[in-house]
Parts: sequence; structure tokens; C-alpha cells
Amino acid sequence: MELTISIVTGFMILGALYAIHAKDLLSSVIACAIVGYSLVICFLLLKAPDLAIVQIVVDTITLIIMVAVVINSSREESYSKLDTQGYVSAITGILIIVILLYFFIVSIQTLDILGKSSLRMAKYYIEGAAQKTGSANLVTGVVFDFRGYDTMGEAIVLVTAVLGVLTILRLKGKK
Amino acid sequence: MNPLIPLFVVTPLAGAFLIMITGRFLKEFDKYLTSLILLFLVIISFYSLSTTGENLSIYKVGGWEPIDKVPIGIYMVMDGFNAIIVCIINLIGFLSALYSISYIKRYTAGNYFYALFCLMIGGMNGVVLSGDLFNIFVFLEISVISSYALVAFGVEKNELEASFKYQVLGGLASFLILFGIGFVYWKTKTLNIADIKEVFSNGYDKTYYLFVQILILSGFGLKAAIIPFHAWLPDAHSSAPSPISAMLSGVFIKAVGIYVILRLFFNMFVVSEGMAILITTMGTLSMVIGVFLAIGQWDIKRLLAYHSISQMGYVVLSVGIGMILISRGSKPEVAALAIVGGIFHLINHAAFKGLLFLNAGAIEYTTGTRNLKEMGGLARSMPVTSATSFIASMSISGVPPFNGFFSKLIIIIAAIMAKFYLLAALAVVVSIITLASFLKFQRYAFYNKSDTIDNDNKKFKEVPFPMAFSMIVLSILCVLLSLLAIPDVRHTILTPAVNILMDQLKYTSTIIGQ
Amino acid sequence: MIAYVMCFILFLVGLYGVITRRNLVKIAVSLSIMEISTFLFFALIGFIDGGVAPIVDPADPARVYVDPLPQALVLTAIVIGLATTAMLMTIIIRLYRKYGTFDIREIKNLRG
Amino acid sequence: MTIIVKKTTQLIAGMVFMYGIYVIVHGHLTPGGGFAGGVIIAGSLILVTLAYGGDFLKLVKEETRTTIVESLATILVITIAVSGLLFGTKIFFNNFLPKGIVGHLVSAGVLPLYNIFVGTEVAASIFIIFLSLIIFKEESPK
Repeated sequence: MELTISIVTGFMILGALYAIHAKDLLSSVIACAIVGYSLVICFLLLKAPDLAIVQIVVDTITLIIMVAVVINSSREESYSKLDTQGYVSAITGILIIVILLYFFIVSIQTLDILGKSSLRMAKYYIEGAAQKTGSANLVTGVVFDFRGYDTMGEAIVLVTAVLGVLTILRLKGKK
Repeated sequence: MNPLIPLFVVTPLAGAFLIMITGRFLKEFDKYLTSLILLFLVIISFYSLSTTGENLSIYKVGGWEPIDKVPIGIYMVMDGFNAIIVCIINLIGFLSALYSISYIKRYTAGNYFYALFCLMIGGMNGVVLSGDLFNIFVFLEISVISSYALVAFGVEKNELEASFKYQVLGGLASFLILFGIGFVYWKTKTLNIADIKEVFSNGYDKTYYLFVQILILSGFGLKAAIIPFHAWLPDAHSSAPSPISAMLSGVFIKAVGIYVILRLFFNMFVVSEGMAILITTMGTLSMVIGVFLAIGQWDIKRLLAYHSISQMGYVVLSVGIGMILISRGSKPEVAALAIVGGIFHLINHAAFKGLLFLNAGAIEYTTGTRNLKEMGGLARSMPVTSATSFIASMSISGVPPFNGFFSKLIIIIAAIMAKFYLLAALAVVVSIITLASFLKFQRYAFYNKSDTIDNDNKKFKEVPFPMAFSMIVLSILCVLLSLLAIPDVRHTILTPAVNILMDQLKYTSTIIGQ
Repeated sequence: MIAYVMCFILFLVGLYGVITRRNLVKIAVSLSIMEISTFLFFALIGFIDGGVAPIVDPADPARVYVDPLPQALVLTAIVIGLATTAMLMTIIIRLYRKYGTFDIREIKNLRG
Repeated sequence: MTIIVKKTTQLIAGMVFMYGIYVIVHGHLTPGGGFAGGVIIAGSLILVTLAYGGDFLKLVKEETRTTIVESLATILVITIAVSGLLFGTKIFFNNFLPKGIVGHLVSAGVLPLYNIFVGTEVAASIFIIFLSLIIFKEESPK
């Protein structure tokens, strides 16, 4: 199980590296979408069908939006040699990454390993949740009933984004 | 169960949607609705502040009672500390909304502005009143996304660039926070802040704990623009429309940044000396570097934005001193004094920085420029703006008898009593440099009369009444807030806030117990 | 543990992209990758060996379910991620129409 | 697009739309729910728009109507949330309707209603984001 997930994640890492180094922006965007589709496989392996459905559709829509932005542009990342600032930021980036990775590996040693997770809050969501919320799908029960307040917030985030998009796309800001 | 608590979130959000639906049919409705909603929120927030005191009231959303002392629903919590923050948010919000009635006439699509404004207020109230880690993230996103859109409201080149920078760094911060939340959940299997503390009190791994703290500190530090994470602030705060700058600088970085850091580091994590020293260092750096970056600015709003970094540094510094003392377990009364100074300065900063940004907006509204070199001699044509900005400038530079003096004094006294002489000296020096910087602002904007501009001065008029009213109220507030320095007043308002932070067990035991 | 480490490496790849790339679309793509890794991280936390998807079957009460809470959180976070991506892409298309380029170095205020 | 694409899209989009409605309505019984279904519905609308091209629709009018639809849907969500406060014992977000039998289509109190409202809201929001991005035509600098 863990091995399968790791292999899929490895492919995701390769896709991500390609996405951030590709010269053509369209291939970069598509590679990013492929990373998202691989996430769907991971979700299915991890027994999360709700997430798989949402992720596959949301990823498609993200891809459509990104392609709509990129398709009518020059598409080439204007490649120029790394200048001093580029070197500095690359070195800083790699340094931060190495430190964080080391730190991460040390700090997760005492935590639950994959698949041996215990429950505290969610125990009460599973025990008799069908009776508490009346919903057979526990995720829907959690999303709309136990944490319905979060879901209201989330719906509002989406509306805020729509409002933001409409605001930013006005042609004239000042009269 | 305090039934008032959800009103703080639901009212502005419902108002935003009413504005969105009716905005196209009823033209003048949106501005008055926004002001009315905020007036209502101001009233109930001051009512809550007066009734809360030392109490801690909880609202269980959905009515899910805890089972075996494990909270299973989302809790909204109101205590002495966040009651103060809610008051600041809604008061500054109300005055900014009044100010926008005249100011925003120059922009198109006013109904979008008011809808986003209400969403931002609702999001901030949600963040501050939440007792649940993931809920904080969701409401943070509401307020942050609406602020992205509001920063770009002018849709000119500068605004769009500032908004892009803000969105990239804000997105980075959001994912760091989300990763941190996942990390916390991995260990504790719960999301309620009090319950997380309960689980951590049964023991934890040191490295893990440090890593979580660093993830969360860097995430919320990016939102609060503490130095090294300050890069987005000057652009974003100076590009937004002025009432929004006042909201962002006066309230936003406190509500979603400093407040959450304080809440999580005092009431969720156990205060440790290493993190306390790190936070103090970041605060000191913000204080010093922010003011030096501010000196060279000629754009009024950029100058004010850099001063925001510097003044937030004071707050973080003094709270950090308090944390160091708490972690050492020595001198609890000095630690309390340091935290009082921090919270006091936070309140004061909301008043005077909000006022300064409104002044800058008034100057820009009248003269059409933000460059200090191009203005001058405005004192005669704009008496209200001139007088109020004088009060605010003196207040931010710590001149008695205005409020900034007392909070800085408390911070410096606390630093001296805690034997951090260097930090106290730095605080004094930074205060003097701030004074110099604001004298420059006063001189160039209001008094320096150059011949070329003098002839045009006739056409400059004082700003309309709603804008002047907001500025006058805030300047009165700047003077009145110094009353908080009186021990009795301080004891009724600030001490409950400090107690809830200082007392490591009260927050958890009260919430778990109810 | 290896799955978690791989997941964190994916996060760091995204972080590296945000730090080093000089192209607006590439930065958005990097943020998107960070987002994806965070979702994967939450899903990994909630997994339990031998668990089934959290759909209650009244006929079989003795089943072990995976943790539904992280899944609910990811469901919320996915939609929030969509919202932020949409905002970012809107700004990018607006900047492109103003400047005719995606390169940060040619856009005045973003150089730093 | 060619006539083949248009005709095929007509057939497929209807089915995708129906599937979205199915996912929303059965959200409390099977995987999926308001979000998944809403995004699927938006996907079917986007499919039609892509096949027929942006100019086929008179888009400017459509945009305003969608804003109102999603605002109404969100305000209905809030209304249900607050009506818990009125019907129930002063609790915001209370599931105040009878729960029914687990596994039946009409069960789980207000959850199906939430699913429907959130589905409408998500579909409208995503469609409007898409529409406003393709409507936006500002002249690029020469």
C-alpha cells in the first residue's frame, strides 16, 4: 500500500519538476494537471471516493481556466541565462528545501505511521454517526452537519472569488 | 451558550449577499446598508466587551455537545482578549464604511466594493471568534481573498502588480498554515484549540513541536508581515483605496496575523523559551528595519505602510518579552505588564494608523497626488485633515499626552524591568526616528509653502462631511484611548485579556469543562 | 514513513518553484503543486489499514472506516484552492494584457 | 467547431448535467455531494460553451443572472442555517428536520437541502468565473 502510494507520488514529483522547468507554458500547465489527476489515483487508493470525484472535476476546470489564460499568449517562457539574482534565489531555495526536509524527517519519527492512525475527534463521528445525522455518507455528514459552519464558509469563499474575479476584470477602475 | 456570537459573522455575510442581489436595482442602498450593519456590529461588540470581563463564553455551532470531554463540533469562543479585537475591527470598519460613502464615488462598481467590504469584515470576525483551527483557516481565506480583490480595486498597473505579489505570498502562507494544521491533526487527531492543548499536555516530541510551531509562525507571520516576511505589505497597503488601506493596516494584519499568533502560541502551544526568543528577535527586527525603510519614502501611503511594519514590531517585541519571562517562570507581574503594553499598543495602532491612512486618502482625494514633494501648504485649505493628522502623527511618534506615548512607555518600562536594556534603548531610538519621519510628513504636506503650489491652493477644498466625520471621531479616539493607561480603567478592560493569555490552564479547562 | 516524505518533497518542489521561477504562470503552477501535495498529506493522515470508504452500510456494522474528518477538510480545501487559483489566473490574464509578457523581470514593481 | 462536435456535445452535455443532478440528490447516500455535483453541472455548461464558442451566447446578460442565482443560493444556505436558530433550540446550523431512515432518499434532515443549495451555488460560481474569463477582451498593447 505504502509502496504503491510512494510510486505514484514519485511520478507526481517528476511531473511537478517537469511542470516548473518546461519551456512551453502550455506543457507546463498540462503537466500540472497531470499531477492533479495522479492525485485522484492516490485518493482512490486511500479510500476517499468523494475526494476523487471532486478532485477530478475541479482539476479539469482548473486546467480549462489555465489553458484559457495561456493559449492566446506567446507561450514561450522567455528563456535567458540565470542572472545573479537567479543564482541567489536558486541557492536560497535549495538551502531552505534541504533544511526543511531534514527537519521534517527528524520530526515525524514519533508520529503514527501510515495506516496505523488512531482516532479522537472522528471516533464520535463514526460511532453512531448514521443515527446522529441520518446520512449514510459519513463525509457528507461531517461536511454538512458536524462541520457545517466550515462548509458555509467555503461556499462563501467561492462567492468571494467570483466577486473578486468580476471586480478585477472591470475595464475601468476610476470614473 | 452566548447567542450574540454568531451574529458577528452572519450579519455582515448576509448583508454582502443582499448587496449583491439588490445592487443593480437599488443604487444608493448598498452604502447605507453597510454602514447600518457595521453600526449594529459596533453596538453589539461594545455590549459584549462590557459584559464579558473575565468570563469566557462559548457558542457550539450545530449544538453538538462534547462526548467524553472531547469537543466534536465547531466552537466559537468569546473572551476578554478577542472581545477587544472584535471591537476594534467593527469600529474601524464602521468609520471606514462612512468614509467610503464619499471616497468610493470616484470608482466604478460601488456595489462590489461594499459587498467585498462586508465579506472582509465577516471573515475577520469569524477568524477572531473561532475556537477551531481549521475554521480559522476557512474564515482567513474569506477575508484574505476579499482583500486581494480590494487591493486591486483600482485595476491600474500598480494595483494589479501589488495584488499579484500579495496573492502569491498570501497563497504561500495559506499552504504553510494548511500544512501546519495537517501536522497538528496528525499528532492530536483533534482540531479544537483547547483540546489540542489538552493532548499536548500529555507529552510530545520536541523536534516535532518545534517544526509545527515554525510552520504556523511562518504562515501567520506572512499574513502579519513581520520582517523577514514583509515584502508584500508596502505595495499592497499603498495601492488599495484609502479606506481599505486603513482597514488593512489598522485591523487586518492584527486580526488575521498578530491575534492568531498570540492565541495559538499562548493558548494552544506551551510557551517555550526558544520560540519566545525567536519571536522577540523578529519583533525587534521589524521595529528597527521598518522605520529605516520608512525614512526614505516620499509616497505618503508607502511611508505609512512601512511604519505599520515598525509599529507591529513594537507589539510583537513586547509580547515576546512577556513570553520569555513566562517561559523562564520568573517575574509574572513584569510579563503581564509587557503583554498589557503589547495589547494596548495594538489598540492604539488601530486608531492612529487608521486615521493616518484616512488622512492620506483625504489628501489624495483633494490634490490627486500621493507624492510628498508635490504637495504643501494644505494646512489652510484643509483644516480638519491637517488637525487630525497632526494628532495622529504625534500619537504614533509617542508624544504625550496622546495614546501612543502611554503604550510605548509601558513597553519600555516592561523591557527595563525585565532587564532587556538594549531593547528598551532601541524602542526609544525608533520612536525618535518615527517622530522625525512624521515631522517631515507634516512639514511637506501641510506647511511647506512653495510658490508654485500656492497659487493653486485656492481650488483645494476640505473633504466632504462623511470623510471629515470619520477622521474627527478617530482623532478623538486617539486622545481618549490614553485613558486606558489609568490603572482602574486598564484593570477592567486590558487585564482580562492578559489573564486569558497568561493563564496557561484557564482557556483549556473552561472550554473542556463546559 | 516514505509516503509522507515523498509527499513533503512534492510540497518542497512547489516551494522551490515559487522561490526561483520568474514567470507568472509558472508561479501559479508551483502554488498549485503545493496545494496538491497538501491535499495528499491530509488524505494520508486519515488512512487506516483495512478501512473502507466512509459510507455506512447498515447491514454490516462491524466495518472499519477510514477517518472521515481529513476527507471533509480536504473537500473544503479543494474548493478554496479552486477559488484562489481562479483569482490568481484572473490577475495574471489582466497583467498579461497590460504588459504583453508573463516575465516578472519586465514588470515594473515585481522585480524584487 | 464542426457540426460533429456540436451534435455530440448536445448529447453528452445533457447526460453530464443529469449525472450532476444525480450526484447532488444522492449526496447523503453515495460518494459525492453538493460540491462534486455542482462542479459536474458547471462542467457540462462549460462543455457546451466551449463547443459552440463564446459568441454564440449573448454572454453579458447571462453573467448578471448567474450572479443573482448564486447569491440567492448562498443566501438560502444561510437562511437554512439561521432557521435552525428559529426552529431548533436557538442553535445556529441545527439539523432540525426529522432524520428518517438511514439509506433512504428522503432522510438526513436538512442535509439534502444543503446539498442542493451548495450544488446550485458551486455550479453558478464556477460557470461565472469561466464566463467572465472568456468575455474579458481587452486590447493587448501593440
